Amino acid sequence: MSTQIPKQTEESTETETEPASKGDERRAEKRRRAAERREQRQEEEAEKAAADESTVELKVFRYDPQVEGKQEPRFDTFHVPFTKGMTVLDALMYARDTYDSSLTFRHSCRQAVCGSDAMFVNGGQKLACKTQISDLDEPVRVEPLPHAEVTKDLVVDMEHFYDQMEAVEPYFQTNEYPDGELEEQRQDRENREKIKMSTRCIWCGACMSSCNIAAGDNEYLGPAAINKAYRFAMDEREGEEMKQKRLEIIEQEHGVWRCQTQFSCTEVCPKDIPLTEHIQELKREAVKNNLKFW
Amino acid sequence: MAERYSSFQSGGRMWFLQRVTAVFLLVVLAFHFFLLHFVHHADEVSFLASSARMEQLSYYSLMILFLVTATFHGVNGVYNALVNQGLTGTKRTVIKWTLVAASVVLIAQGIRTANAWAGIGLY
Amino acid sequence: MHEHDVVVVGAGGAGLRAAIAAQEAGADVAMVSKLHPVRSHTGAAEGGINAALRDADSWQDHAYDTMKGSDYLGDAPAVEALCQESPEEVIRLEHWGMPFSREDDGRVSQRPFGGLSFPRTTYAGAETGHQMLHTMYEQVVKRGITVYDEWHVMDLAVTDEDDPAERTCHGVVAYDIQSGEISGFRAKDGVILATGGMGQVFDHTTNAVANTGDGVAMAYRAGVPMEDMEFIQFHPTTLPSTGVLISEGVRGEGGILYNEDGERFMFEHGYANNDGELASRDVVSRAELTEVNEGRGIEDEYVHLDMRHLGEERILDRLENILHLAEDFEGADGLTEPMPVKPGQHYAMGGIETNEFGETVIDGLYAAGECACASVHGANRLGGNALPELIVFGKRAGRHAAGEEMGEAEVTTGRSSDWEPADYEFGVEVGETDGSDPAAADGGAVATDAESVVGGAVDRAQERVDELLSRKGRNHAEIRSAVQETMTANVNVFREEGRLEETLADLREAREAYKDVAVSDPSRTFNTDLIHTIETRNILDIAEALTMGALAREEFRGAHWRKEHQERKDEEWLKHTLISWNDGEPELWYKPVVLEGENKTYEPKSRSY
Amino acid sequence: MSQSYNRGLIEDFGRWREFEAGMWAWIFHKFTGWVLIGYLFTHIAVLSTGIPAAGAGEAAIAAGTDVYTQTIVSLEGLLLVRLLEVGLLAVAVFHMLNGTRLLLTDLGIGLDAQDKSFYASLILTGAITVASVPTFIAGAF
Ligand SMILES: Cc1cc2nc3c(=O)[nH]c(=O)nc-3n(C[C@H](O)[C@H](O)[C@H](O)COP(=O)(O)OP(=O)(O)OC[C@H]3O[C@@H](n4cnc5c(N)ncnc54)[C@H](O)[C@@H]3O)c2cc1C
Ligand code: HEM
Ligand code: SF4
Ligand code: F3S
Ligand code: FES
Repeated sequence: MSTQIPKQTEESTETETEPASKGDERRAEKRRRAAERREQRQEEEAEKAAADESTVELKVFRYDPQVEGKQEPRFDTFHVPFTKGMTVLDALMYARDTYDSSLTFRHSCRQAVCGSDAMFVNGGQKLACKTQISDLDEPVRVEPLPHAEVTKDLVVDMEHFYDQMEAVEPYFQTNEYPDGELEEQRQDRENREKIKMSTRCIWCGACMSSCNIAAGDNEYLGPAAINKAYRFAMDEREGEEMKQKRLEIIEQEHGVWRCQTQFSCTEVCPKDIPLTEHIQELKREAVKNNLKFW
Repeated sequence: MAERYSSFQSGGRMWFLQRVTAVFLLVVLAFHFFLLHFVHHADEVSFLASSARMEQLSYYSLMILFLVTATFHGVNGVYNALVNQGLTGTKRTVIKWTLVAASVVLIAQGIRTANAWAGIGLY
Repeated sequence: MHEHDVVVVGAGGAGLRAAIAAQEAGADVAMVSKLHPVRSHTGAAEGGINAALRDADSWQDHAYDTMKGSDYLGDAPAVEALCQESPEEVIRLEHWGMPFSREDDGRVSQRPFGGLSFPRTTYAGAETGHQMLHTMYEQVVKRGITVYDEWHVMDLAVTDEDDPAERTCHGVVAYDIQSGEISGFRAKDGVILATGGMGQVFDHTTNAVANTGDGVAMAYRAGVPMEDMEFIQFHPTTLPSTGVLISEGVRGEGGILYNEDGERFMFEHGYANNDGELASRDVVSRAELTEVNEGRGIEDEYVHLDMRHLGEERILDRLENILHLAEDFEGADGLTEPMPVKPGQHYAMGGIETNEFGETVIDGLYAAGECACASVHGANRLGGNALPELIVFGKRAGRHAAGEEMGEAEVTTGRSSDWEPADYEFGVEVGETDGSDPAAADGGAVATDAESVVGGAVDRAQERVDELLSRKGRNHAEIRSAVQETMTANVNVFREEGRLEETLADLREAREAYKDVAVSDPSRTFNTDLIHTIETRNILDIAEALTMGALAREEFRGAHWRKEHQERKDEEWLKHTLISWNDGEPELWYKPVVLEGENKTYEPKSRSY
Repeated sequence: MSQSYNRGLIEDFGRWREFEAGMWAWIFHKFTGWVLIGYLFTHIAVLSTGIPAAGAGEAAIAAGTDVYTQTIVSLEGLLLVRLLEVGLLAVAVFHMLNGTRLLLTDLGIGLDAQDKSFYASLILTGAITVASVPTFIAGAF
């Protein structure tokens, strides 16, 4: 019968029926304390509100090619009540759900893994869900990613970015599998450590948007795609032959040589991937490789 | 071997040469500045002094090399910058050859000047 | 109209695996997903993938653990398939280049996880799902499988025979978010639903904003029964302010839970004397809430999860991203202070009723992944068992849909011989309020030949969208949050009859309100207002089915706790709850659990840890 | 990548305010590089006066009245030229220092300190320039 832990069941029923139980007393006491805290907080908040600090001013870029009045880009201002721990995404969602349901932006995971919500916040490429309002100067200016076509409001067309990502053959390739069906390939820890950071990319496009070279040369692979190539080129499971091929890919006309070490990509990457370092390492690998033939 | 060579593109080679010339220039440009502004002051320049230096073969060849590398480095740098800003197609080809021509003129003129000082008849 | 052999709806782990499998079996496959594949919530999974890879381990042990974890509500053929095929699928991922964490000898690492008798959870740092999702998407790119991304599937194109078991699914209707265009997707061999979780039914959840259970709701309305909807897993360690998950890996590596008095309550208050923090999730979640309810919680809300004693090196090596999460989303530094955690909605054990090949009762309609219920998780899912489910059942559904011969299924779907009607009276009216509103309704199709079934579905979807866009009315957001609030308040970890009934009444009210819903953004371009409005309807249907199940099941099993019924009642309740939509008049019924597996018959035992 | 729709404010030069160290370094390096190559052309042009000078005869050269010497001396006599030369020095020094920074970057050295090394290049350039002003100006008055 009982698969449950008797103690817990007993106690929880007890607390409901016998108000004088120890747990209940403590709870009541804590409620009181919590209530006091809340009161205090409310007072503080009221004070703040009086000082006009409890709301955040958001200036959000608006544009819609189809809706009259929005065809000419403009900035809308929203005042959002500030709560502790509020992120730019929270503020945007609040503004959308409370003031203007046509406010459009991509978002999904709210935890910096889906890469949907890279935006230009106060002049920097940021993931909205990972950017605390309290770290920003007001008014908070939110714009779509620069150097990308705006679809609507904060949504940009990511197709080009995806094309670049897919141009580097972003999939594992090797001919050297272990014999057994159920045998994994061996990889030493060091090698896995080496590629670790490069595997963290969430395709948010922040890096690409921040890079002036990518802005000027539309065909430049861009930091994210080069990083993707790095992830495979440095993975020793792929073997030497493949590495050769990978280097050829990144060495193309619009590949690594385009990078001018601006470091903006590294600066903005929300996953802290050392992009410039990876690009530079690939350049060196390529030169080393070529020196063999020169 | 032809196929193997396809594994590198001039992009990589030019990039590399830009760095190699930079290293060379770093030393020589420092030397050049030091010599002509600190050891000999700017207001003391004269044809005689220039020509005295140029008559030494080592100095002469260093300067020619300096000229060639600086021209390559500078012109290649300019070309790269333009290409990075999205210069393509015919425009690109035209600019490329214009730059090459300018480089040739610059180097030729530089050599003639050096020859004039060094007392070599070719100028 | 687009035409393909197999149409996969959803591009998370399950969808990607299904597409690859179907393509390898020779089908022309298209994936239709409202998010770009790499944005799917599979990417959020942190902890790992269970697979019996080592000699000292066996799939039989894994199956036993899974059954025990499920509180004997898993169906043995599905559970055994999961455990038997998980190892080869994990190795396949490795062969596809997935960057697993490694041992000194270069083999993939495994770690202990709650409820497992062997450390068999393979992982890639604390970002296993991210690596798995990207690895599989890479394979999709490699194979050149067609992906329609940012296409929101609105409805299934199903024939309208009276008996769902006689219906056929011919495709889906999707709305191109980018252009506002509605298109039919004809699927010659099958439609595979892989739309993931339904966390948005609650307001404190680890799930993504996009996890609105669309596939579940679509299949439900098309006539597929919903199975075991009441079983919702609440994860014991989520950050209080956002619901962001702190992986079980932290406890797997040795993290400890403390209450306000600094007591290690899992032991000191006897919740799980053997396994402590590593007890099954439902046990730990209830333990935490009991601590809070009894006044030993911090700020009356949460408890502490401490990993400082693991040492900086180990934390950085294995749990680095936990540090980032705690800091970015809660402002806590896991290296120097304990992290605040509380239970949050995490996973839906129930969903679209399928057999062990992913087939639903409707011909040509499959489901795999979190939206499906095969059922492998029964009343409670073990950590690290969902990711293998994606790859095992994704593959199976893909192959089956592409026409591969896979034998006779042992798990039945629909009302086969041993179903049992329920005589539960809900105090509140449930189901469709009034089918006349084209914006709110989306009933069955009227044709039988494939072309016109899809065409008809497209027309209805178009009508619905036009109506939503053109009329005036209220915004969906308030309705959505009303649903989320009542669900979180009443259908949470602790459930009581009265409050469940209240919830049904609240949901009824929300349904009424939804009849006036309208979209205020008139744009055809990226109209998220419209998409969210459509999703809200799905949330409503699911919330209702879930609450109905919770009311009906008068026992305490796995994740489902009932105040009035404090024990597991095996004589009466070793059966699945099913809810059929019946064109707007939901009906509850039951079918028995299959405990006889190929390996053995699983005898219900007490589930103590 | 948007070529078709110009977002004004966001993509124009107004963005300089938001640039970080690496971007400034890139811009300065570009600018100084162009100045240097420009100077190289003018420099050779000026020096070319040595060619007619060489043809003009020993005497003029010995007396320092040849075209070349005259040109240089008169140019060096101008304060403006002296000031431009200081500017050139600054430009060259920055390009050299930042060039060194870039070369190290290419070797994978000091990537984490890329912003600091840029600031260091700036400061050093300033220091060297200021320190050499007396030498450069000497004799101009
Ligand atoms: C934070 C977190 C951590 C977890 N950790 C683990 C773990 O460590 N181990 C483990 O085994 N499990 C874990 N799980 C559970 C597991 O990750 C999920 O159950 C699983 O990823 C679900 O995968 P899926 O493919 O079914 O759905 P998802 O990955 O959610 O994908 C759903 C797909 O469907 C698409 N979609 C949805 N609706 C529509 C529509 N209407 N039209 C078109 N497309 C649609 C979406 O775009 C998306 O592509 C975790 C879950 C969470 C939330
Ligand atoms: C003294 C040592 C020098 C060093 C160390 C140096 C270093 C460099 C380096 C590393 C680059 C490449 C930048 C890149 O591609 O990312 C570069 C570019 C350049 N250099 Fe130099 N350089 C030096 C001298 C010169 C000289 C003397 C000239 C002029 C003739 C010059 C003109 C240029 C130009 C025009 C560029 C291209 C700038 C651009 O990107 O627009 N450099 N330099
Ligand atoms: S490299 Fe970083 S910034 Fe670029 S797309 Fe990936 S995660 Fe985003
Ligand atoms: S910003 Fe661009 S120039 Fe290189 S270092 Fe990053 S890719
Ligand atoms: S919402 Fe997913 S990355 Fe921000």
